[in-house]
Amino acid sequence: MDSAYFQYLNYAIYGTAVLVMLTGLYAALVKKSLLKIVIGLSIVDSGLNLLIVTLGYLKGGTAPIFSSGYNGTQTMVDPIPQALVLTAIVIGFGVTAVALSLVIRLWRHHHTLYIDEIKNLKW
Amino acid sequence: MIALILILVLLVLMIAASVYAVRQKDLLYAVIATGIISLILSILFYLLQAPDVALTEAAIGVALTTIIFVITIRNTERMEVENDKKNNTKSAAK
Amino acid sequence: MVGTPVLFIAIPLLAAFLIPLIGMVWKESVRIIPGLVLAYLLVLAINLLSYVTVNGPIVEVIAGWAPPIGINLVFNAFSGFLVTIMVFMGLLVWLYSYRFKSNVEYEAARKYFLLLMMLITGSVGIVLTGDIFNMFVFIEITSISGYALTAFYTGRDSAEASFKYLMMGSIASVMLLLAIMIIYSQLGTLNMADVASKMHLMDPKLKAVSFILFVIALGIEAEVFPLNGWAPDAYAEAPGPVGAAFSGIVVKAGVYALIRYTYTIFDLSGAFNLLIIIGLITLVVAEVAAIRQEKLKRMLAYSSIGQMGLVLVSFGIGTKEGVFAALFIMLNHAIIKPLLFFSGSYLVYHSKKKMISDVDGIGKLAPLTSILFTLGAFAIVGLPPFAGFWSKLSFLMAAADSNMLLVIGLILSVSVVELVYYMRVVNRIFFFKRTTSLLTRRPTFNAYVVMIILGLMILVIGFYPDSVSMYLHNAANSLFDKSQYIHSVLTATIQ
Amino acid sequence: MKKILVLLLLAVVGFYLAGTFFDIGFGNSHFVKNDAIKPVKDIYLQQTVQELKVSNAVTSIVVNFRGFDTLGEVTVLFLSVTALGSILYKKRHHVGERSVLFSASSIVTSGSKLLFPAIVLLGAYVFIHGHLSPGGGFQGGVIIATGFLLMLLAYENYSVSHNGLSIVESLAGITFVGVGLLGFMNGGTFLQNFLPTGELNNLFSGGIIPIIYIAVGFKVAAELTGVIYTVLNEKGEQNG
Repeated sequence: MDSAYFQYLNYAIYGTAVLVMLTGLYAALVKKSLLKIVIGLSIVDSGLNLLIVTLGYLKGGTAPIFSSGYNGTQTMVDPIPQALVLTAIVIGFGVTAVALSLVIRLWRHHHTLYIDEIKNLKW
Repeated sequence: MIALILILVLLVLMIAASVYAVRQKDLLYAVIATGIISLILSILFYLLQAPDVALTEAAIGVALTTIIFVITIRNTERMEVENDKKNNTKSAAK
Repeated sequence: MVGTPVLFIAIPLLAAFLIPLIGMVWKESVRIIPGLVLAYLLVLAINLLSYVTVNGPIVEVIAGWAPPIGINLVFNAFSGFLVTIMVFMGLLVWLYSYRFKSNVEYEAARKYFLLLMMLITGSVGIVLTGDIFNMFVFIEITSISGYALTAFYTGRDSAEASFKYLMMGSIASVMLLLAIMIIYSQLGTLNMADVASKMHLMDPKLKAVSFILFVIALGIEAEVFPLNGWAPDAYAEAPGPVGAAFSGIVVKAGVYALIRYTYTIFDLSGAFNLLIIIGLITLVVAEVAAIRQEKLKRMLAYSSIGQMGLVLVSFGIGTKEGVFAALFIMLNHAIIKPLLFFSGSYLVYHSKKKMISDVDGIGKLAPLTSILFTLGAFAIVGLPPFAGFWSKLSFLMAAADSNMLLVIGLILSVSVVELVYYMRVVNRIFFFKRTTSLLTRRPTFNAYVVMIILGLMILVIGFYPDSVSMYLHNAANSLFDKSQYIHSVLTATIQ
Repeated sequence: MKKILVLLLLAVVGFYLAGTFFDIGFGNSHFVKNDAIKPVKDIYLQQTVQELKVSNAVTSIVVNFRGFDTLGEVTVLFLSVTALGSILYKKRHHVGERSVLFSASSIVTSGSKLLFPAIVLLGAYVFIHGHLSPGGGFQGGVIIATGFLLMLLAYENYSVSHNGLSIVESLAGITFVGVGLLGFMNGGTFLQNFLPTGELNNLFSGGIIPIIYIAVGFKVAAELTGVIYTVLNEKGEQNG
C-alpha cells in the first residue's frame, strides 16, 4: 500500500473512532432510558479503544511478537498502546458491570428505567 | 488493497451499528448491535496487528458484556420508554 | 528508613486479598484487619515524612526498571504530607464506623470495610504515583469503591446518586485516557517527570487540547463547578462516614492530580489564571447553593465544594505563599469537614428527611455532639481562635501580596455567606424550641473518640499554628521546585 | 431543545478531537522529531528479548514493565465483584431461583458438557503460553469464564461455589502481591524479576512473568465468573 491510501485511512479510521465515541456520548447525554445510557457509555469505550490501538500502528509493522531474537531492524507496531488498551478494556468491563447492577437496583425500587420518573434528586 | 477495502467496509459497518444501537427502541437489538461493534472492533484490532487486544475484545466485548446486558434486560424491561404519553398509560395500567 | 512507599499500595492489596480467606475462619477479622493496615500505614507515613524532611525525596522504582522505563512512586514533602493526612483520616473513618456496622451481617461488613480500605488506597496511589497512566488506574480503583460505597445502603436515592456519579466518572475516565494518549503520541513516554522535562517540545495545539481534557477529567474528581453535579447527591445519600471519607480523602486526591498537572507537567502560562477562574466560579456557585439547602448533609456537601474552590484559587495565585495557604486550607478542611459530617449525621440520625429544621433545640438533648458540631462550624468559617482562621488569613495575605484585590473582596463576601448559613444551623441547635418528637441518638464510644480527637486537633492548630507550618512550608517548596522533582525522578536508581 | 444543544456541543468536541488526531497521523512514527525524544517503546522492545527473554512484547509490558498497572487492574475487577455484591445485596435471599434465559434442549446441554472441558483447556493454554504467543492471563481467564457462562446458561441449576471462587481469587491475588514482595525482599524492587529468565521461545522463560500471568489468569477467571453468577442470580421482580 502506498502513502496516498494511508492518508485516506488516516481520516477514515480516526474519523470513525471519533464518530462512534460521539454517538455513544449522544446516547449517554440525551436518552432517557437507564439501559440506553449504559449502552451509550460502552459504545464510547469501543470508539476510544479503536482510537488508542490505531495510534500505535506503524506502516508495515508486524505484531509485537518475536519469533527470533531482536536485531534492531524489525518494524513492529507500538506495543504500549496495546498494553494500555488491554487494561482499559478490563476496567471498562468492571465499570459496566457495576453500572448494570445499579440499573437493576433502581429497577427494583422504581419499576421503571425512565429517567424522569426516577429522578427525585435535584441536579 | 484488499485489506484496505476490508478496513473501510468494517468502519462503515461500525458506524452503522453504533447509530442503530442508539436509535433502536428495542433494547435487546441495541445490545446485539453493541456486540457487533465489539466483533468488528476485534477484527480491526487483528488487522492493526494487535492480536492480544483482539483476543481480549472478542472474549470480553462480544461474549461477556453482551451477556450481562441481556441478563439485565431480562431482569428489567425490554423496550425503551421514550415519551410521557407511554408512561401515563403504563402507570394507568398498573 | 523503616519501609518504602510501595508498601502503601502493596500492604492494603495483600490485606484485601487475604480478608476473604481469614474471614472464613474468623469473622471479626473483616473489621479489624483494615484498621490494623491503616494504623501501620499511618506509622509508615509519619516515619517516611520525617525521613523526607531531612534527606529529600524518595523515588521508588518498581519492577526493577528505572524511570522513565518503569513505573515509579514519588514520596516527597508535598505528596508525603497529603498521604499522611489521607491515611490519618482513613484511620479515623475506620474507627468511627467500626461499631457503626455492628448490627449488619458478616457479608455486608466485609464489603464495607474492604471498599473503604481500597478507597483510601486508591487515593493514596493517585498522590504517590509518578506515571500518568498508573494514575488513571488508581483513579478507577477509587471511583469504583466510591460508586459501591455511595450505593451501600439499600435506599433508592443512594443508588441514584451512585448512578449519577458513575456516569460522570465514566466520561471523566474517557477524557483522561484521551489526554494520556495525546501526550504519549507526541512524547513517547508516560512518566510524569519525563513528560514534564519534554513538554516544551510538544505541539502547542495538541498541548492545549490535552490540558483541557485533563482539566475536565480531573475536575470531575476534584468537584470543580460545572462538573460537580454528582457530588452533593453522593455526599448526602452515602452513609455518614463515607461522606466524610469523600470530603476528607477523595477530593484531596482529585485536587492533587489537578495541581500536579498544572504545576509540574504542563508549562502553560494561562493555567494559573484558569485555576483562579474555575476556583472562583466553583466557590461562589457552591456557597450560594449551600445557603439554599434544606438538608443538612447537602449543605455540608456544597460547603465542601466551596472550600475546594477556595483551594484552587489559592493554588492559582502561583506564589509560594499561595501554595502554603492552599495546603493549609486543605489540611484544615480534611480535619474539620469530617467532624461536621460525623457530628451532623448523629444530629439528624433518626430524622427521615435529614432536614436542617430537625436539629431545632437539639443542643439540650445532645450537648457534646452539638458542641463539637459548633466547634467545626466556627472553625470552618474562620473565626479567630480556631484552625480555619489561620488558613484563611494566610490565604488573604498571599492574595494581597499578589495584588489580587478583586479576589480578596469576593472571598470576603463569600465568607459572609458561609458564616450566615453555618450560624443559622448553630442558632437552630441552641436557641430554637424543639418542635419534632424525634429521639436523639447517643454516638457510640468510638464515634465520640473520633470526634473529640478531631475537635482537639482543631484547637491545637488554632492555638499553635506553628506546629504544622514547617511541614506546610516544606510541602510548598517541594511542589514549587519543578526542576528538582524532574531531576530526582530521572536520576533515581534501585536502592 | 436539549437534543440540539447536545448535538452542537458534540459537533464542537468532535471537530477538535478529530482535528487533533488527524494531525497526529496514522501509520507513521508520530513522536516529535527531536534528539531528546527517546520513545520508551524502543527500550521495551529491545529489553523484552534481551533482558527478559520473552517473545510477546505486550506480555512483558503488561506483566513486568508496567506490572503495577496490572496489579491495579485486577484490583479493579476484584472491587467490581465486591461492588456488585454490595449493590445487589438483599436481606431476604431467594436461594435457587435464577432467571432462566431460555430452557435449553438436551442437545445444548450435552453439547455444553462436551465443550466445557475444551474451553477450559483452551483458556489454560492461552494463559500458560502468554509470554510466547498472543494471549495471556486476561485472555485465558476470560475464555475460562465464558466456559462457566456456557454451563450456567445450559443447566438451570448448575451452581458455582461462592466460597470456591473467592478462595481461588484470593490465592491468585496473594500470589501476585507475594511474588512482587519477594522481589522486594530479595534486595530488589517490588515486582522485580528475580528468577532466572531462561531462553527465548522456551516455555520456562521470562522469570516471574509466567507465574504472575498464570495467577492473573486464575484471578480473572474467578472474578468474571463471579460477576456473571451474581448478575444471573439476580431475580428481577417482573410484575411489581
